[in-house]
Amino acid sequence: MWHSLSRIFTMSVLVNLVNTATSCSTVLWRGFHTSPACHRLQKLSRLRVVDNSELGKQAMLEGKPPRIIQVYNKNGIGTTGDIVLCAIKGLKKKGVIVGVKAQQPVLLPRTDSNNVVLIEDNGTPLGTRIVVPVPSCLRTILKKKTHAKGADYTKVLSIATRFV
Amino acid sequence: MRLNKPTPLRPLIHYAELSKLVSRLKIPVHWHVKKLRRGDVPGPEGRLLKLRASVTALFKYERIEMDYYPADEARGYAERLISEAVRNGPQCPETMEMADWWLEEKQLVHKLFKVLVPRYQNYPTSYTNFYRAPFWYFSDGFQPQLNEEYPDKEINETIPAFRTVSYPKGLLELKGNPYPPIFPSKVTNPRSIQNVLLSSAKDFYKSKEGGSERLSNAESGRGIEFVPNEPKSDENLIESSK
Amino acid sequence: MRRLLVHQPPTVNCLWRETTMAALRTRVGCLLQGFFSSSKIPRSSFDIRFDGCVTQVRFKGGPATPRFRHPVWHVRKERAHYPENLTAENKEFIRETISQDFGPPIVAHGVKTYDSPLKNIEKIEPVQWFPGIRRTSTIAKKIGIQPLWLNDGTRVMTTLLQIVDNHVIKYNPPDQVIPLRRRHKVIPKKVLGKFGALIVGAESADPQEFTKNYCGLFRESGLPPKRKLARFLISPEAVLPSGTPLNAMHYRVGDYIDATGFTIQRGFQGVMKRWGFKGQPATHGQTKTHRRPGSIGGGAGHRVWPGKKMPGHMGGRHRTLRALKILRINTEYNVLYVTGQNIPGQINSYIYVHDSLSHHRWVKDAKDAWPLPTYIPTETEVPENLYASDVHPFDAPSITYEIVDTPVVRTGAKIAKAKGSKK
Amino acid sequence: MAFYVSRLSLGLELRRLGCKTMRCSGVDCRSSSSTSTTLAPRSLADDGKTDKLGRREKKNLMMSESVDKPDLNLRFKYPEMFPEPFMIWRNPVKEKLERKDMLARRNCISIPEFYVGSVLRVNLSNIHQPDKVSSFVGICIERKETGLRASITLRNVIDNLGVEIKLELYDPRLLKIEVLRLERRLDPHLRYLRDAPPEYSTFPLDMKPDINRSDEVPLNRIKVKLNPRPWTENWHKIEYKGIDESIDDLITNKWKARRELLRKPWEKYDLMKTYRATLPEEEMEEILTEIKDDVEEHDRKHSRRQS
Amino acid sequence: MPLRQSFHHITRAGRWVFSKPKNEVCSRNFSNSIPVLNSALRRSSLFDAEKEKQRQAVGRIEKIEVDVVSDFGNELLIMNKDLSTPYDCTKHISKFVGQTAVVALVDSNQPWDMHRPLSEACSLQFLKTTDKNPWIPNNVFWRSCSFMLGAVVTEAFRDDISVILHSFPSPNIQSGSFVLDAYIGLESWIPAPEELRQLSKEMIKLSERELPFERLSVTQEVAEEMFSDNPYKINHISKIFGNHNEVVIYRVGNHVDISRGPMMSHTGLIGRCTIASTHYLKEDQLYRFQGVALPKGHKLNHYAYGILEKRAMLLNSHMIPSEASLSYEPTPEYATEAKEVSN
Repeated sequence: MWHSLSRIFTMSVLVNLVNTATSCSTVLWRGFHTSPACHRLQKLSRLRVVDNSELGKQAMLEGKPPRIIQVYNKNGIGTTGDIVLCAIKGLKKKGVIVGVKAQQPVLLPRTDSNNVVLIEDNGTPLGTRIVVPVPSCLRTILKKKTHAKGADYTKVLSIATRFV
Repeated sequence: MRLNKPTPLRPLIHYAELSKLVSRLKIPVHWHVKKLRRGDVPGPEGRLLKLRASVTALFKYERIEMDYYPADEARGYAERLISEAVRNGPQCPETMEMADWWLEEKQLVHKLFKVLVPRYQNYPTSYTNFYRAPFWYFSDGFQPQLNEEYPDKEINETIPAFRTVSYPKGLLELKGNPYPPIFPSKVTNPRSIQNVLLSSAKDFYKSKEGGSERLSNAESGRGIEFVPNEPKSDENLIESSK
Repeated sequence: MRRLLVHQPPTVNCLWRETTMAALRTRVGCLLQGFFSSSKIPRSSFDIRFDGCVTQVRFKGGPATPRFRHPVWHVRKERAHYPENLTAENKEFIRETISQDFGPPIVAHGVKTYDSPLKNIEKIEPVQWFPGIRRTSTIAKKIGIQPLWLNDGTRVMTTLLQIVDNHVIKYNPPDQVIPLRRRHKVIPKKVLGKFGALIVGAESADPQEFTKNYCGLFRESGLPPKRKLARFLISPEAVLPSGTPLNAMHYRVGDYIDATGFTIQRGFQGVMKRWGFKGQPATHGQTKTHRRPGSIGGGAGHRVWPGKKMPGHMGGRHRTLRALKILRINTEYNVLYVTGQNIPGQINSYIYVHDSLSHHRWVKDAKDAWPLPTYIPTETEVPENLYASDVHPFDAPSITYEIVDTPVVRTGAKIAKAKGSKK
Repeated sequence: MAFYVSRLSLGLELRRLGCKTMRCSGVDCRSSSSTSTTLAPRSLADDGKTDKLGRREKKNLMMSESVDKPDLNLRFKYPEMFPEPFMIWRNPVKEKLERKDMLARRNCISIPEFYVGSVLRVNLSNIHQPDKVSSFVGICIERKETGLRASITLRNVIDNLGVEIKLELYDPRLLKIEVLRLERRLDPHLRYLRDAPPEYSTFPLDMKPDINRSDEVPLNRIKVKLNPRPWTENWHKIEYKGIDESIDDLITNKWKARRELLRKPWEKYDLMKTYRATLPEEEMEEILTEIKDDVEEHDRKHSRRQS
Repeated sequence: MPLRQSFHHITRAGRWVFSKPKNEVCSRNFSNSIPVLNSALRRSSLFDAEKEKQRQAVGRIEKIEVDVVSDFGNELLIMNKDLSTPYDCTKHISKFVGQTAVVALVDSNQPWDMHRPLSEACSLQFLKTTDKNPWIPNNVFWRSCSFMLGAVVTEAFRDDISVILHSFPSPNIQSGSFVLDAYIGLESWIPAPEELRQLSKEMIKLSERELPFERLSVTQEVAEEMFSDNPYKINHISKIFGNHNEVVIYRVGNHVDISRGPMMSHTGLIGRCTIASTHYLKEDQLYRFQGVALPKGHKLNHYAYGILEKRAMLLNSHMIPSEASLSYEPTPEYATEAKEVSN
């Protein structure tokens, strides 16, 4: 099963393709299956790193976005505010999902890409800034997930630039 | 509740289509759509083509007898076509297009706008009548068509014998047609005995003595019992789950 | 294909009889013709003329569906409708007489209730609550589903149950109550003889619609015949005199109810739809087994155990949904707004509304007791809409949130609490 | 049902289709709703038009003409006031009560006139940001459902990320709805903006209201150029008026051939399908007369408050 | 003819299919050898004797032409003078007409009993209650109901209660009930609902026997002999004979009574019948029995019929004997001539 690529990744591939073979529509048809959108964030789903960490930027530029290898919740499907374990450039890094493509309940934002912010195991973000808006419900969710002796996920909120 | 009804499925639309204006039909419209098959054209297109033949025949002959359920469906389309024509007139291009498509013969379009529209201009009721008709049998002169796939005559005689009796028939007609009516006109006779009795009772109770007697009689409560077979206990009643 | 044999007397002189019989005779002829023509027997030898006619009427029938059959002693409700050839004035006169007999209903069926013309209605006295007392239930109509918002902004879907023109028809004391379905359900002994049966009717109708026998059921109560009747088991202490109207104020906002309805007919369904089985894979060598149940047993028993979930007719059964909270009551239209959008039954079908018997929700204390035996109207006017305390009324201003310090939370964070909408 | 013997003594037993079927649940309740939608008990008691059995007198054709009809164009302004036309789910009492609730909510906040394609700013109270009013600006790409469930979807591109929010119009968390640009588009929904370049759905968060106060709402005939595939939906299957023809370059020949097969040219001739999907004009007028006075009063009240 | 016999045997079951022998007028074979048990049987046997006598008096059979007029066309029948009845004419047309016709109309102006022999060439019409103008058949029906009520009342009471019928007034449908006055030797009898229901039941039973109404026109002596035990009738007979020079008597089953007529064809034409109430008329010391009925084929829902029943419970003050005798002469039934036939 091939899962579809995230918007940014697809764009980068397609832009290259368009540049090489202009005005030839048949080229755009790819040989592998792309379902329209992966609305379930599960193992092996690809994510888009939206912080400014070196690791994340490098991975996205190389066209090797991180994949989920574990979702830390009961049902194994990630949504906004879930902590996931990602495989990125041969490393295992944890991340916080800060935007999903799937349908959302009323008043919760839905984004065009599945966004993740990379963090260390203790909750410290790898980057210093999140370049896209994040949903405001993260405040409540991450506070709830933070325990006194565990990781402090609320640090992610402090590097956010804009809440929706 | 009737049990053989189809299961209600959630419709695809969740809101009324407001951009179109239609007049209310004066016939009962069923919520579910009867599927009809046409051999050569599959799907809803074949359904419409099949109904188109019926609607054209109805406009041409003004009274037709056919299978009950297709006739029931065709009735709705005929009503809608007439109500569109009455509503918009021949100047409206969409209505004209509809009439063009639904009526396969050109002269019927003229008939719709020149004959039927004036006829139904201020009609308070529906434009068609629909009745149940008896089944078709061989004895009524009905000959089923031979099936060309099976040139063997014997098969052709046995198969339709079962098929022809199994579907109910309906009679569909445009109101105001030139034929004699199917039922004698239902004029209630005010001189018939029940009407005479009731109207005299009315006069009696309207008069003073009747009104007063009525009250006194109700109080005395003597006379006939109107309740036969009243059950003794509540066992006759519909059970509740508690 | 079902076959129905109809025996008719032979020759008749009347015109219409004759034509009918002729048609029947020829029908038999043609059927036999069709039947025998496939064999090699010459047709002339089977050219039968019938004197005593036996005809077959064949029709296409669907699969047999379970049906509730009334017992033989059940009062017939529907009457045959035939042309009575009455003039319009006489029909009007009959209608007037009906309204004189029963008093005019205030509004046509559905919305407002029929106003009893009786003078000497027994006055209802309030009854003291005690543990285990049961009061009457009501008949409602499921009229639709709509959302309500709570004060903290969450949306709950509610079902609208309209209590349609309910009146008490009759009371049968405990010794006269005959349990129904004795064969299928064992009635516990503690229930037998403990509860009386109160018969409640909903939606007054024209007596001309029903049979005389059915109208006779309502004679003692002085009410017009009702479209729907139901029997509810109540404690003898909570008895109501016949003719008592029941309305939405029988319940209070915040109470919990059970709703019983007749589930939607779905016809013959497979195990996936009927029981929620998973089915089987679409590929990987499956042959014609994608939606089938799989194994239905085996092992030492070599039998199929009773109660095995199998394909069959789905829907069309009485089912109860328990512990539904009343969030709002519209007193003008007698509508209860009840949590849940899965109350059994189609929209516009009848629902029985009981006080909840759910273990956590039944009334355990006198101070929580509902009005017994029913709501007794007082002088004070009841507002049109009654809301439960946690429901946000539509005419209230929008919800805003404010920070409330909560020292209990370990992280020391502050949580939000809804402001506003508190009148 | 009575059986008749035909006068011509043909032995035909013809059964008249009576109106008895009207009562069973599967039959159009529209024709009966003319009596039952006007169920206001108080007004009924006042005007005295009911007879003693509570039946409402049928209005004459002449009578109804003399009563001034409401402006039918208002129906586009309040689309959620019109119930879903699926007849077995309808109940006149429920629709009436729902409209009452909607009007009560409209009394509290102003829900202005807008269409799919208009740009809105909504202010809402957010439980995650208490003591603050969060606001969102975006183009309305979809307007769904009717009654109290009516919802809209707003879309905007913020920091190069497309963000959408679904709102319920009668949600009490909404504080204010402001129309920044009032216009209509060619299609009933604009979900294809998700697969279009971001400039089609980018609006500054501090956008100023820009409404020309003319009588007619302008129709924006812009054609959107889509990104190359993959898409969130198969936009080529249905002919959207608002999608540019360049979509043909984005799909393969095989898809083009299949698109031809998917067309349903007969659908517009299906008169009964149209009828089942719409409400009859008479019923629209009834609803509009019912809500007209309240709605006008609310409009006046909110405009006064703004000025 | 064994086959034909068995055929008859089978077809007995159908009520409308074949006529039963008891329906035939000529098949009544009341033997004189049966001892006279009560006055009713005595009257009946006298009726038989008188009828046989009149039959013998006809003599040579002559033929008359009868033109039967109907909606479906005219038909010319050759019938026997003074023997053939309109009922016999229906046998040449249709069984259905014979079963449903209430009364015949001779020469478009004179109502004629179905079982009364035709005396001269005439045109004939058969009237039903479902006609366009059912005034004649309705009144005939109403009168016949009163007559049948007399038969029922005579039979219904215990043996120790002597029932003496007084009379019944001319039919008045507008009054809401058909009426019979009788002396039953009781003064304070208020019938219980069950008793009234029993009377209604007897009416229905009588109706189901489908007995014909037989008519005879007799002299004063014969009539007085018949009603020798009924002082009221003796009084009436003399007055009637003084005015009309004949006394018309009718018989249903064993019940014989005076009436001007005409009556309906047979008792089976009653579809629905209720005896609603009895009222004691103090001045006359009579009981007035009242009922309401509908002919077969006229259907009415129970509620509408209930209205009629309730009205029939009230005292019908139409021609109470003591009041009527002041203004009408002599007996009520003879007093009012039939109003214009073509009303």
